[in-house]
Amino acid sequence: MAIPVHLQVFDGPLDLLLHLIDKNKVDIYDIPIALITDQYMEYIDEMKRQDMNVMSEFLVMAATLLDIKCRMLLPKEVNEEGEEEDPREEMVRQLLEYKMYKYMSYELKDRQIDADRVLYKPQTMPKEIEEYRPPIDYEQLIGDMTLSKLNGIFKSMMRRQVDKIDPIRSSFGKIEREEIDMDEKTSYIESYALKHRKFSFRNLLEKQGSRMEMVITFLVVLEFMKTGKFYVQQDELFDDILITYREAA
Amino acid sequence: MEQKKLIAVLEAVLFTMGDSVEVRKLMEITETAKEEVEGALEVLARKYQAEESGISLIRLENAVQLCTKAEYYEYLIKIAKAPRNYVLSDTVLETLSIIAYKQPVTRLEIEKIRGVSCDHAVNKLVEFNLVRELGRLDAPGRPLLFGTTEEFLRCFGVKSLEELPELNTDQMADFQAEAEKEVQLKMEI
Amino acid sequence: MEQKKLIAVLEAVLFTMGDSVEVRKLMEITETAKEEVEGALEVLARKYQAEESGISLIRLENAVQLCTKAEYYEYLIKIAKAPRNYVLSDTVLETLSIIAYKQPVTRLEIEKIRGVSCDHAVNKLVEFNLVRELGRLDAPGRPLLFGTTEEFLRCFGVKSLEELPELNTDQMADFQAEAEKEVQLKMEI
Repeated sequence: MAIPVHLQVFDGPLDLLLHLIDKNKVDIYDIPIALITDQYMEYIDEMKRQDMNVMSEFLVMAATLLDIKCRMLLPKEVNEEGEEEDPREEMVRQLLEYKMYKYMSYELKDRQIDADRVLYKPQTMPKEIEEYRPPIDYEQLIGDMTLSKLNGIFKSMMRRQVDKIDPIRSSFGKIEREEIDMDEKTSYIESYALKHRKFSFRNLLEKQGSRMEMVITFLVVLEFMKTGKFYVQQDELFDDILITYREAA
Repeated sequence: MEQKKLIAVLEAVLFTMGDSVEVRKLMEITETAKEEVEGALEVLARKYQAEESGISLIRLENAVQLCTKAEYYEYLIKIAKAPRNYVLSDTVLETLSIIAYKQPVTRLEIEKIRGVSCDHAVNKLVEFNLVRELGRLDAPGRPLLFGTTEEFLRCFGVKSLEELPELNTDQMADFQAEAEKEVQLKMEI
Repeated sequence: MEQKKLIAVLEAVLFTMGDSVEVRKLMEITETAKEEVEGALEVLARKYQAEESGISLIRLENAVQLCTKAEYYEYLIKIAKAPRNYVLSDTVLETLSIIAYKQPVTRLEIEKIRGVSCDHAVNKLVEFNLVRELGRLDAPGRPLLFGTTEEFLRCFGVKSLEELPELNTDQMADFQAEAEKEVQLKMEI
């Protein structure tokens, strides 16, 4: 039975980074990138089983850390003003900003505890007055809104919803498994070769229905080349490939 | 408990309850004898009698309650009568347009389109009487269905919902076709 | 209107409404200039500061509201319903603090600072009525802008957004000094 290991949960990659910096008692402005990167990667390793959605954000940071680590090993880059650039600069800025808001959130928490001790009063309108239902000034409420403007709002919203869908990934559609029998394909190609003796690779591919079938055909041709059954020849780059069947081999 | 503190506690309790509170209950909360509570209530009542106070302490059998002095009702009436000058925020308008064109519609469907919670906007629209509950959808959780009101038709100068045609099925089909052309995918809008 | 009467009217209105009332509204119903209303509110606030008073006047941006004094919480809680206590996780609090200090702010900006998606946190905050949509940014995709609500001010005992605990350059310098003091390892890559 596997022993469940409880990892400390971090609120995103910056949170983890701050924790590591804090744990190692190092200066945020002078982060020992190599050390922190190693520890960071170690943590991610242990996290592997977690939700991939969460992981991706940690991985982006890992890539950034490794990039910085690489750049630290290279000669220092110099900017337009001739100053040496520290590859860590951008990350330090981001970390400090995050740290600031994290700190403010503790401050807010303290205030909330104090403010929670204050109570309010429900509305107690005398009965005589309660009967006056405040009228709504519709003319003012609607303003210069018209039906066609409302329609425009709806349209732009529907468009936004369409835009939100990632056009690349959503067009992948469903990946279906296609069953192609390798042996069947091999004997088919061999009989085709026997019949034609000398034939064009393109013609052979054109007879294949799906992309998967083409891939298999290509693999079979490669296999026959290796065993010497096929002799292939191409006169020019991107030209058609001529295949000759060699029985004796 | 010191009397000053006792008075303050009683005021805080009566204020936050709004309603009447039994003297016995006040004794319990403050762990104080009846005479002391009664004494403190008297001081409190006298304090409110001052001209510059708008509230007063009234006695009801064995209970006490804070209430507004009747002479200031006219100002409360002014507040109650004042037409509320609200405007429809972007958020509320967007929600209204979804309800208008997709009714009957549930909160969940609205949230799917807008990508954010819509409770506040829907409540506002119901309060403005532009939107009303139409019943419940026969689905798990029996969610409420919303639609527009007669007031909505009046406000937008529409005679009936059929007159809202522009963006019904045709337009939706257009969007869908457009979207499909763009991203080559089938989508349910 | 005589100041004593004005004070009484304001007290009566604030007491009755329970909720926050805008100063502008108070000026309207009393037909009084801003300075006079503000002056009367100040007198009222001072009156409540007295030891024997259990309530106090708080400011929320351009509105005022009556509430109980925090020191009587123990007594009140024996009888009154506990105030809505939002339990905000660290994630949600961090998101809230970013919204509070950077408003109006889009989700994308929040995500850039936190390095993680913030949809869930923002939705929770909108649900708690601590954050609201302020409109849309005039940029591609017209992203929603978020800001804090009056409930936020109440919930965190802040009078106005300007009163938020400041985080200035000094504090940043402190962070730095702190960090430097802690450095025990000097490591070369």
